[in-house]
Amino acid sequence: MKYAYFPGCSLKGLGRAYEESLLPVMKHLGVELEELQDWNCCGATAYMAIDEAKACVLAARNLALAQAGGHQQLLAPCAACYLVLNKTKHYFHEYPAMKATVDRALAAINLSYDGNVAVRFPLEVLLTDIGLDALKQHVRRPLKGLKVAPYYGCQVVRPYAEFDDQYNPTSMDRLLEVLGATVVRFPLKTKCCGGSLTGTVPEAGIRLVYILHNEARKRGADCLATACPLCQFNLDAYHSHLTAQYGPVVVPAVYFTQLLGLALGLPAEQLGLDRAAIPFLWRPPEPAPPPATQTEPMTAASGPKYS
Amino acid sequence: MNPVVNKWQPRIVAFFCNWCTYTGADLAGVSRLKYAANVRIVRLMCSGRVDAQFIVAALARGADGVLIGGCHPGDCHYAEGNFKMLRRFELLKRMLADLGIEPERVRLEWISAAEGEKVRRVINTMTEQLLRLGPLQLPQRRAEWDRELEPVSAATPTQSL
Amino acid sequence: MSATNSNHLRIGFYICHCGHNIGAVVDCPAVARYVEQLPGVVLARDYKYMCSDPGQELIEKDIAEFRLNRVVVASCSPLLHERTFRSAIQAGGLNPFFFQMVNIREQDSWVHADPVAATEKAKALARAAVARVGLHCALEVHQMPINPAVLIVGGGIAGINAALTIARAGKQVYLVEREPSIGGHMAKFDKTFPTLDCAACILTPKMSEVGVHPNIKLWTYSEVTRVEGYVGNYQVTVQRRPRYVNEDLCTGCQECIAQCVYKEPKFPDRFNEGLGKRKPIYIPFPQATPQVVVIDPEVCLNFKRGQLTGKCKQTCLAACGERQAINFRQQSQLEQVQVGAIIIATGFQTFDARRVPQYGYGVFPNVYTALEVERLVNAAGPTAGEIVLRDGRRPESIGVIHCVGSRDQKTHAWCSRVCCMYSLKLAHLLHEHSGAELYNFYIDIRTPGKGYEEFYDKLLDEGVHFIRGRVGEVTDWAMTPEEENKLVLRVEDTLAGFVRRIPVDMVVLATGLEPQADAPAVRRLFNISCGSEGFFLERHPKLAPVSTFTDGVFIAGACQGPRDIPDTVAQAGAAAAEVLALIDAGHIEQEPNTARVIAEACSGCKTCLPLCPFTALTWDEARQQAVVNDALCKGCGTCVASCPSGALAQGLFEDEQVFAELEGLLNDSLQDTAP
Amino acid sequence: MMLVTRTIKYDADRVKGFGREVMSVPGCEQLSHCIQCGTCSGVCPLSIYMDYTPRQVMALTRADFKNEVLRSHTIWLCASCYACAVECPREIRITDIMYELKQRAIHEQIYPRHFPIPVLAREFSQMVLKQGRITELLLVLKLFLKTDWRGALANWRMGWDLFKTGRLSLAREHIQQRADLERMLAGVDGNQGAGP
Repeated sequence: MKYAYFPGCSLKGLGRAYEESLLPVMKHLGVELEELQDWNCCGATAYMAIDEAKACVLAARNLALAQAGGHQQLLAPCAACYLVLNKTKHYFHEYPAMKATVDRALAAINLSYDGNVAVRFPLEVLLTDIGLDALKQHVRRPLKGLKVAPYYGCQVVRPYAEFDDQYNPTSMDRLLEVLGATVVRFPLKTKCCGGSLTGTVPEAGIRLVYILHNEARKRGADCLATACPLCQFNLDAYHSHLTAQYGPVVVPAVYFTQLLGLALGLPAEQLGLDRAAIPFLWRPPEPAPPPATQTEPMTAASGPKYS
Repeated sequence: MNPVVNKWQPRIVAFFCNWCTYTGADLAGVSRLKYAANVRIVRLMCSGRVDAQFIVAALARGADGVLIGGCHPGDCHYAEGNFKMLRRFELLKRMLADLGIEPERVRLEWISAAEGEKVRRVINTMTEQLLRLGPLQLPQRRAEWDRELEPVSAATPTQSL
Repeated sequence: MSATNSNHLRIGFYICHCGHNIGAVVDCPAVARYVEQLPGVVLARDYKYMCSDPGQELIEKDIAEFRLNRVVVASCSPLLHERTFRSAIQAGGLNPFFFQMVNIREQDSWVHADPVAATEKAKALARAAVARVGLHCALEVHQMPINPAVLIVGGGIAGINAALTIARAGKQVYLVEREPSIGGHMAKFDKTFPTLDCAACILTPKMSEVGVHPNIKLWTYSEVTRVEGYVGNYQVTVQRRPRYVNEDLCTGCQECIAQCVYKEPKFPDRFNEGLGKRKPIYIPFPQATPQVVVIDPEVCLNFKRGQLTGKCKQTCLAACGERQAINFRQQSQLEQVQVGAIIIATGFQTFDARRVPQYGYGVFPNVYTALEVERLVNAAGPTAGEIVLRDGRRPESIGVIHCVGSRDQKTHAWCSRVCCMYSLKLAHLLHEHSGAELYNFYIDIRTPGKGYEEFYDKLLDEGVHFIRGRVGEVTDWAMTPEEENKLVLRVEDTLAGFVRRIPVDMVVLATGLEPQADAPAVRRLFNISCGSEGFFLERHPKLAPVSTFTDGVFIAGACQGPRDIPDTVAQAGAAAAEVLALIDAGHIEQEPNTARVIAEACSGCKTCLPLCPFTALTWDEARQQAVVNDALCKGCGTCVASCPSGALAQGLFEDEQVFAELEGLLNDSLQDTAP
Repeated sequence: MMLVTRTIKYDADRVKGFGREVMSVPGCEQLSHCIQCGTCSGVCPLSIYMDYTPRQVMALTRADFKNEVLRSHTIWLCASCYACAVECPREIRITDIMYELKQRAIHEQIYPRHFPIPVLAREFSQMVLKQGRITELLLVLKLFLKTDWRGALANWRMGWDLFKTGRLSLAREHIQQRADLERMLAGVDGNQGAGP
């Protein structure tokens, strides 16, 4: 399996732990990712607010680059990139005027896009292209005893995702169950993390983060599993703000790819787990039959106790 | 585009069955849906009544396209008249193709009494298609053929289609 | 062509303005002026309303004064007024078929915005009719006898009412119901709005009357499987499913139920929306008609996967004793009947609340559908009318969410029409039975009915809260201590202008009405149409609301669209009246559009014989030619179009007439000479 | 003393045609079908902070109250979570309408000075335009400089965390073909839908 890979700006910056866990996991599963040559920022939500046409053209350049590289599939692990690339695709097909604008702009730099490159999300690839049954064969160290609150955030499933239900997505739930974790019922799984409002309007944005943390704690989760660099950042980096306003924050936020890596038996230090401000110290128990080539530095099976 | 070509409007003759498509066209009217004024509808009791001669006659008299509308398969008021039309239609299409008439000019659509919107869509798309294809001009072409055949026709008088 | 014999023709042409309907788009006087100079036309008039009495009289007068022998009227669809004008022409002393109608409203002025194009089209259509009408022949209407028996499909309040009306008029009625008892949805309701009379109290007498009426043959647990024939003469096949109890022998004593090896009811009770339990042998509800028990082979110990095993002690047999009503070997049975007309009253089903996942039906036990609540508040229901929730609690606060599955592009775009009123009714009943605080969440309150607005006012006075806002979600996560262990509704109170979170113990979803799941199959069976939303299509939304496009098949009640009980009963009455009018006429007039064989042209190739689905074409051995049986021919013309020798012709649609129509449509050379 | 304000709106307060103009933009067509049910506000996580609820913004837009809408905080508080668009019973793409309104407000420069959200959007787009990619630290620094420099100080703790965990990088991200971007976007008519 081979995909063009569009990391996006966040996976090179604040969300680098996502990339650091995604790449080895995919490699381990035999998925080949080829980073798009000279990709540019997708434009994200901010650019849409300035100029929709330009935003679409910017995003379309990446789709055109993928097409030029002979790719049919473009993997976009960042939720915002995934949404913007998909939205561009939809606009391209829905509005002839927008298609004309994009065609013209791309022609100026000798690129073209015929509307065919599929934009894919890692969860979708794992569940539909690889399949849970196949994944199960790869699980070396099941996440036994780990209670996870699956947190999808907004833009993974809304409004364009076709691989999961918009109201009650379950792809991450099913993945985590295969990995051996206990999935807690988390009714806030698709609620907003505050996005960039945590920085721009903290009284509103940080309260949204608090609500997520509070509910995860009440449901007894050991960690929140995220699929978006901005969600993970908001849930993790604002812990001192949250502590000051609402009391201590205890539920670490990790990328689902990090949990997947642990379950596949990849070394913890290679999954970017040390990049979180709220430490996630839990490690899966050692597998029973001993291919004990690697020993974990952390004490196993003694995860933090939460109340 | 050539302004003269732009001004030309195709003429479509539509044979609609009384129970489904003609009623669907009435519904389009009641719903005030707007569509191209290029179509002239002939009411028949069933699409099964559409004689191949009717289609050829319409083209021969200057129609640029012919649309046949019947009930959806299984819905025919007379059980299976629409299937009979379908059989005839397949044969006719091949014949028209042999005569050099583009297949898009003759179209068969299943449109129910509830599908006013489909009446609108089909007529509009067919009008656009015919605009792209340009005029058929069968009467003029026939006149030309007649002229070519004039020496022969001295012996055998040509008959109209 | 058409002009060849135009010398003797005296055609009168009339174009109708239909107020502004046609006149605002089509230049009617110009069309009249244009037609006036066509060959054979002796006069052309435009008039405001041709279908009005003065309009018709105008035609009658002109026929006499100008010795007209053909008439063309350009107005609305022939499906609407062809009969009207034929009568006028007949009154003027002409054969009614010396007439052609031009549709310039539904198929011209209403669908085109450009007056020039619309007027040109009207001219072409008029030209075609003028060309055609010259070739019309004098025809006679045939009369066919009609079978006075009537089939009614569906035993809800619509079917019951129609059946009683027709039976009281002395006609034989066959009433077919799928469930083991008639009564339909209404039998499940507790009270009816706005009068709050008990549904059972007003329905039960009618159900009993159906059960005992000598003119009604009631087949419950049965379905129509085949319909053949045509208006006046339908052959219908009804399949009767085995209930494993002989209806004629069962007295309804229900001792078998008491003696069943299952001491306690164990299986979900459909009639109670799964809220109660029943045994494998049961009677659907106390007032069921007929009062005959049913055995469910899916759960009865005597069956396994529907197959008889005889593994049970069969205590029911002993309980029934010498009545011997129980028969485990009963088989499905087919009944054949002949009827002249059919009324379809198959009703509706309620929207599946699981399709709106944000309201948590099926996830949170205390989220109910409205139909479940009907059973919950019913004294004969599973809780004897006590408001006890699935988790055993008694609610202190209840939220009723309107428009679930209605007015929503993602589910059903239509307003289900009854939900506002039944929500008010349930709010009233829940309040009365539990004393709980009631919240109604609505988009718009729609109470257009006699006494409906007054009922709304009564609810306001009772202190029920009305919050105008569509609920965003029903959830179980708490923000405040008072929200703990509650269902929380997040909603914009649009009239107050802010968002609220409202904790309640119970949520009622006012699910909308939708077509029955098998409506498409039923539609095919009876050869009628469905609208795009799936309800059965009436012949005309205003003027023929209970007729269909198939003569002799009528529709009544919610199978045609959401409606409440008073409207359903009124429609059932209307359908019954239509049927009686049809039957009492004694015969049916048949359009003279049947096929005929032109004997001298028939080569005897037999191509046409297998084409006729009505077996109207037969082979005359003696003459070696095809023959048309006029009584069987339905007038589709399929054989006519297929005859390789041109030896078949169809009344009203003769080949020459169609050719003339095409010539007229397309020959616009006359355009240049038009003023 | 009680301060009172008049809230009546005169017809002169409308900018006639504004609603139609917005509804002609791709993605915003469905607005004409709004039935004011309030589902958007009911599901919006930020509606509780807004001066007008999303439903009210829909009503104001449709009724041509351009100044009220473009000056509202609501459009800037939208976090683009698309909950409203997914839930709307009339399939109105409310999020896209919010984008359209933001574009117009930025284009006409009618938003509160030092209001960080439009500044962030502008800085973001300029950085993308120049570099092709975003360097998050630089973006945040610029934002604080242009809106509230004290905010930077209040967030020192977070900065330290990020630095410590290796997530802050000062290396400036950019693409190689920077000239391409300019050429590509030169032909794109910015703010196609925006009015004068």
